[in-house]
Amino acid sequence: MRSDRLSASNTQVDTQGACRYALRLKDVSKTFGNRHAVDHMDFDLPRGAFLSIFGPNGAGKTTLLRMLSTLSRPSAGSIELLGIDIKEHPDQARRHIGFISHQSMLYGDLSAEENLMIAARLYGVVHPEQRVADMLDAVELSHRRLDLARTFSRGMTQRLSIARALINDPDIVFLDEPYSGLDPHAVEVFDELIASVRADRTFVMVSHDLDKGLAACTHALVMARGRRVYFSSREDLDRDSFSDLYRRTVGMGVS
Amino acid sequence: MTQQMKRARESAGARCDRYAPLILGIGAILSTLGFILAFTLAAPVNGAAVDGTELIGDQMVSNQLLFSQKIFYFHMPVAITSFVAIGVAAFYGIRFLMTHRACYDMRGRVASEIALVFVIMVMCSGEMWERFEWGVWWTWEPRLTTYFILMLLVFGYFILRAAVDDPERRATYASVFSIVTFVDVPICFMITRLVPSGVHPTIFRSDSGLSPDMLIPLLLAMFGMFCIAFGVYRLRLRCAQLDVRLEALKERLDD
Amino acid sequence: MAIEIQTPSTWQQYRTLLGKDLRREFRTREMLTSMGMYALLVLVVYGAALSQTSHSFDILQMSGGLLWAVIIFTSLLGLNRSFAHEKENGCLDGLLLVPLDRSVIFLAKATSNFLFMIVVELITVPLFAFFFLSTSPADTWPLIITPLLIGTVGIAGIGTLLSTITVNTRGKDVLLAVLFIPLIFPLLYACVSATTVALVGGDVEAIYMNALLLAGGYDVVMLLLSWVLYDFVVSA
Amino acid sequence: MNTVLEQIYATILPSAPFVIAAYALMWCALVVYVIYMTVKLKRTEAQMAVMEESLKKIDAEKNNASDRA
Repeated sequence: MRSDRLSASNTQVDTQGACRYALRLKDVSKTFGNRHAVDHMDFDLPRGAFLSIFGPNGAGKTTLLRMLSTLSRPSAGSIELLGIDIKEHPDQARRHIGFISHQSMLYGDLSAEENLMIAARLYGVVHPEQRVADMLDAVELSHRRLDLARTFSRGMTQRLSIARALINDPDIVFLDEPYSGLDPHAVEVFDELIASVRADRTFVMVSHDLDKGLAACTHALVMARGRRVYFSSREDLDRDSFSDLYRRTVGMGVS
Repeated sequence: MTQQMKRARESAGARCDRYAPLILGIGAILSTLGFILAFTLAAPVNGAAVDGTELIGDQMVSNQLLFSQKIFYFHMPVAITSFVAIGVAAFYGIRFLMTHRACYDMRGRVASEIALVFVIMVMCSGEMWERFEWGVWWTWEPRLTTYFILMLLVFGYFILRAAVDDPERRATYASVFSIVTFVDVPICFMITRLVPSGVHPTIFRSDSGLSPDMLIPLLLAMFGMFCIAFGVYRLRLRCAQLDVRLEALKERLDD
Repeated sequence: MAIEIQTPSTWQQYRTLLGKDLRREFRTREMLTSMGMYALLVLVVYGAALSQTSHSFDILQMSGGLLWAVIIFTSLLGLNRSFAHEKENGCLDGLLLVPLDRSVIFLAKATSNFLFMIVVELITVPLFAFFFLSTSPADTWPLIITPLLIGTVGIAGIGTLLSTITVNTRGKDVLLAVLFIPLIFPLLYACVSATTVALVGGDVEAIYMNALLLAGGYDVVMLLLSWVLYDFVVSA
Repeated sequence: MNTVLEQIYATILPSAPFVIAAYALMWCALVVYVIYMTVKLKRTEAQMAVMEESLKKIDAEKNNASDRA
């Protein structure tokens, strides 16, 4: 659906090297008092990868995701997103970010088209009407574009929230447990939609669903109590040792 | 935070804590001294004129000697100390917003606790003095209303802290509120004085014309109150730090 | 098709956010009806309170205070609701993800609250006069417009900051009142004094101007403070 | 005491209880706060004692576990 590179007017893409990595985390931690939500997290995620983050409840997955997507500030360490240091230039980083959460982030009392128009204008899309129409076609909701978002079914709301998240043509998309509350059919549609918008975007997904997460991902990260327990790309990840490691950390529900 | 910076901070804390009981002692001595002098050295304030003059001691006295004014010698210092405590709480609020470190939030909370105690003391003494001066339990007189509003604001501060669960969010909201309180109080102080309340003009009591012999007990009591406030603050802070260390131990013991 | 993105000016983002609030309000009219009804109900309570007074008792003297009591409590209701729908589907996070200066959200939300309150005041003030002011007020009564405006600006400003704080806390309506009323007391004190003088016809130059200057000062200080602190509050 | 002196000192006696009450209340407020602080401190110490116990228990277990090994 997206053929060539984003021609954003003032993105400074640093030297080719830095640009090779979508995410570079150095010693990132989020602590408050003696509570370490995320503890010295380091990893580099190449561009175009699909990272799945696993871990028991309270392991700090969502905190990490919120830090990567500039929703909350890390207490220490540095995060480089597409070559942009999040602490120095959060606004520049935000232009390349899309966020799909189990919450739809849509205004129930506004129509689908109005929701997308607002998002498009806020991001500064030059031809918002055209962009909104394209996005609605992509998620097959153009026939419902005048209906209020409140009247949509769970699957349709999820599709509209994908459209909203991709309105600014982001290079990196964060997914926060997108499958929660979706029936199997809606999950299927969701996967197919994500695959269609894959292009060379980077995805980072937090999910409780092991096989769904593993199926889609090119890199896997397991977290427990804020620390990185396992991180590797899909190729050198053998399934059984990973699943028993997963059972040991997540199965015990250690939090 | 590097090791020796941490140790420096710890030692500064330790040194303050070692002096805390000493300063508390000095404060107690100073304020009792001020208390005694207030009743012996300071001449009572002249009240309403009396028809006739009498020779008392070496002066010709021709008006009532107001005894109730003696409350002033503790009322004023306590009031100023409470305002200084609010200032300290706001200072730590700003420090927290800049650094997002839990230790500043704790200091802000303890400073607000001290402020609450001193505001209650101001209200009690002000109420008694005013009860005798005007013979009525409550009038919307500028001074009393200002301190009543200050008391409500500090109550609001603690109600707000109780209503938020997430520690970082609670700390941010509490810091912002203490800064707004610190700015709001002088405005309230000024507006209740300068705005003649519509129909009936306010009576201006200039009680700040102090003769030297009145000034000495006042200053003694003032410094005494400052020392007491600092001593109690350090003590309360050590209790709070003990609680935090206990929580950390408890967590480590759980797993 | 690559899309072209051009960083929008703050004014455009402000207009979009304000447009969102107003469009949402015209469609549901939820805020205006609830605030309007609430103001009417407070007037009914006043009716019960003031109707039994003997005729010698002149309501005009305290009309300023009564009017501002209605405005304060109605605005409390409005402020509470103003952020309710932002938090419903996590739309606030959606706004935080957009590359904009967070204080624009404050400005847009404060303006929309201000506009809703002005509309409710346009209904309540005439109704209040109609119900309670048997004796005709002094000829300087049109002057009450300025304290109403200055007061509503202050209420919208500091109210938006506090409602952002209380929207994700437990027991949020009570908490907003607990935090809001002590903070707004100076402004209330000055505006009531100005309104009473305008209605009762006291010495306008001295008291009225004095009170308005102080209320204006309060507004400027508090709006600046809210503008600066808003980024910390909304992204907490 | 002639009438003038009486008038001069007229306010002393009636105002005495209020002055005393003022200082007493202020002193009480401080004392109540100190009591509140000591109560909290005692509760913390009690929890500390509980912690030390459980720690001793764990060490005891570790020792006899290491003896058996």
